[in-house]
Amino acid sequence: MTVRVEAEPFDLALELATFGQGAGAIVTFTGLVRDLPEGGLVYMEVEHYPAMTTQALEAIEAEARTRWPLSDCLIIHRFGRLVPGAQIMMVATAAPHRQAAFQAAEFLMDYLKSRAPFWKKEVTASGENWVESAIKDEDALKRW
Amino acid sequence: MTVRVEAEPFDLALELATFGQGAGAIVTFTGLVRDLPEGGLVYMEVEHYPAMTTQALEAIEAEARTRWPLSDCLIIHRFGRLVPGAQIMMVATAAPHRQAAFQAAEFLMDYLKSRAPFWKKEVTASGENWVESAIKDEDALKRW
Amino acid sequence: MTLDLVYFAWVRERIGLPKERVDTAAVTVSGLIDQLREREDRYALAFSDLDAIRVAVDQTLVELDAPLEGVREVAFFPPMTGG
Amino acid sequence: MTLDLVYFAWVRERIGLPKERVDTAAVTVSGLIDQLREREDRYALAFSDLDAIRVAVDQTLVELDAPLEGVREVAFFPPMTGG
Repeated sequence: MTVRVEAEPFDLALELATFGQGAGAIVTFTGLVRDLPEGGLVYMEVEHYPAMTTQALEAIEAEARTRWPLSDCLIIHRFGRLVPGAQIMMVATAAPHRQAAFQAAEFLMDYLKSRAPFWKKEVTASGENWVESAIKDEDALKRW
Repeated sequence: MTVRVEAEPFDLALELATFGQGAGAIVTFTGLVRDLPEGGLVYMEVEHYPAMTTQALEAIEAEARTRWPLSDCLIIHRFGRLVPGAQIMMVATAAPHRQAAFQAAEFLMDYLKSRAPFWKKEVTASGENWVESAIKDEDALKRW
Repeated sequence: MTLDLVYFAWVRERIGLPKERVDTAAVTVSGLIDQLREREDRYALAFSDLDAIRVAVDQTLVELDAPLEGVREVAFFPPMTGG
Repeated sequence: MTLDLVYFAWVRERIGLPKERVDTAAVTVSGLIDQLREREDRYALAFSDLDAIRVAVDQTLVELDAPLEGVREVAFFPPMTGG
């Protein structure tokens, strides 16, 4: 069970090499920086609240583990300047069966989207824009 | 968009190295051979129907692509003798947003569980047992 | 009509063959199964519970009442357990 | 009471500071926000729409009416956009 908040890129293969041994099902989610619909994204700046971030992610992970029989769980979230195509974050879940692994991964994503202290700013040649939270992201929590 | 049916192990890292470029969200599912609850699994034998398997998987993948805006999609399923801990299969989906990537991956899994021509036999020191399909696997199709 | 029959998993094991060629006058998959059942006990055993039998004609899943006209290959197997 | 205040994202940019220490007699987060709004326009701007403000006290998310007794650090920021 691991939570990491870091500036460096992560290596999904390396993270999974020893992940979830003995499990029947492993689900991973990787979030990547997309260019803007109109193009022109120079980079995305991910800011976080260092004193709070790790414990917030650990709380979300602990909640997932009370709900599903996870044999392993991993959350990595990056911060700093991330160019288009770069990894932003990943979660991985390991469970005996696919339903638990899928549901736990979706739960982790829904919660860290709206409950972990990260903020994203899009920087283009012509200016900056803080990404606004989506109402659907808040609504996504209601299903759990 | 790739479907592969093969005896050899796959390398998740290698498969993902060029997967889903330009997407915002990538989901992977990996299925692994678990030991029996009472232990003692020597190997699992995965049998398939070669003339049908690839086209059945391609049909499932094509259906997923009509339902979600997938920029990339991968299905690999192994056959033959697989020891405990070995990979059985994987799917990967790439989409602009996480909901589509998760739903498409779950859809692929639900359908290939009950609609792709694979059968599993568990072999122990004391005998053999064909894995029975679970009613819940058939029920899982009803949500789509 | 001559058909190629293929069997998988415990259907194959019960019948004792992975495939065979048969001549049949059956019009549907069900009729073909009735014909096979009458051949030998091993076929009767393999087809004793039709709820546990799945069928593909020319590599496409069909129901038991599917017609055989124009079909070349019929596959019989238990419910699939992929993934 | 002395509190450490920390600001993130556009709250930080509008106020122009990442953190500061304030003395307050406020009993709740809301009272503290009222006090800050009266200090300068940049605070009034940052806190002009409280629906867009989230608060953590001592690194735990709370509602705006949360009490400040025993609190050391209060963080103000927009709705989070992780993942």
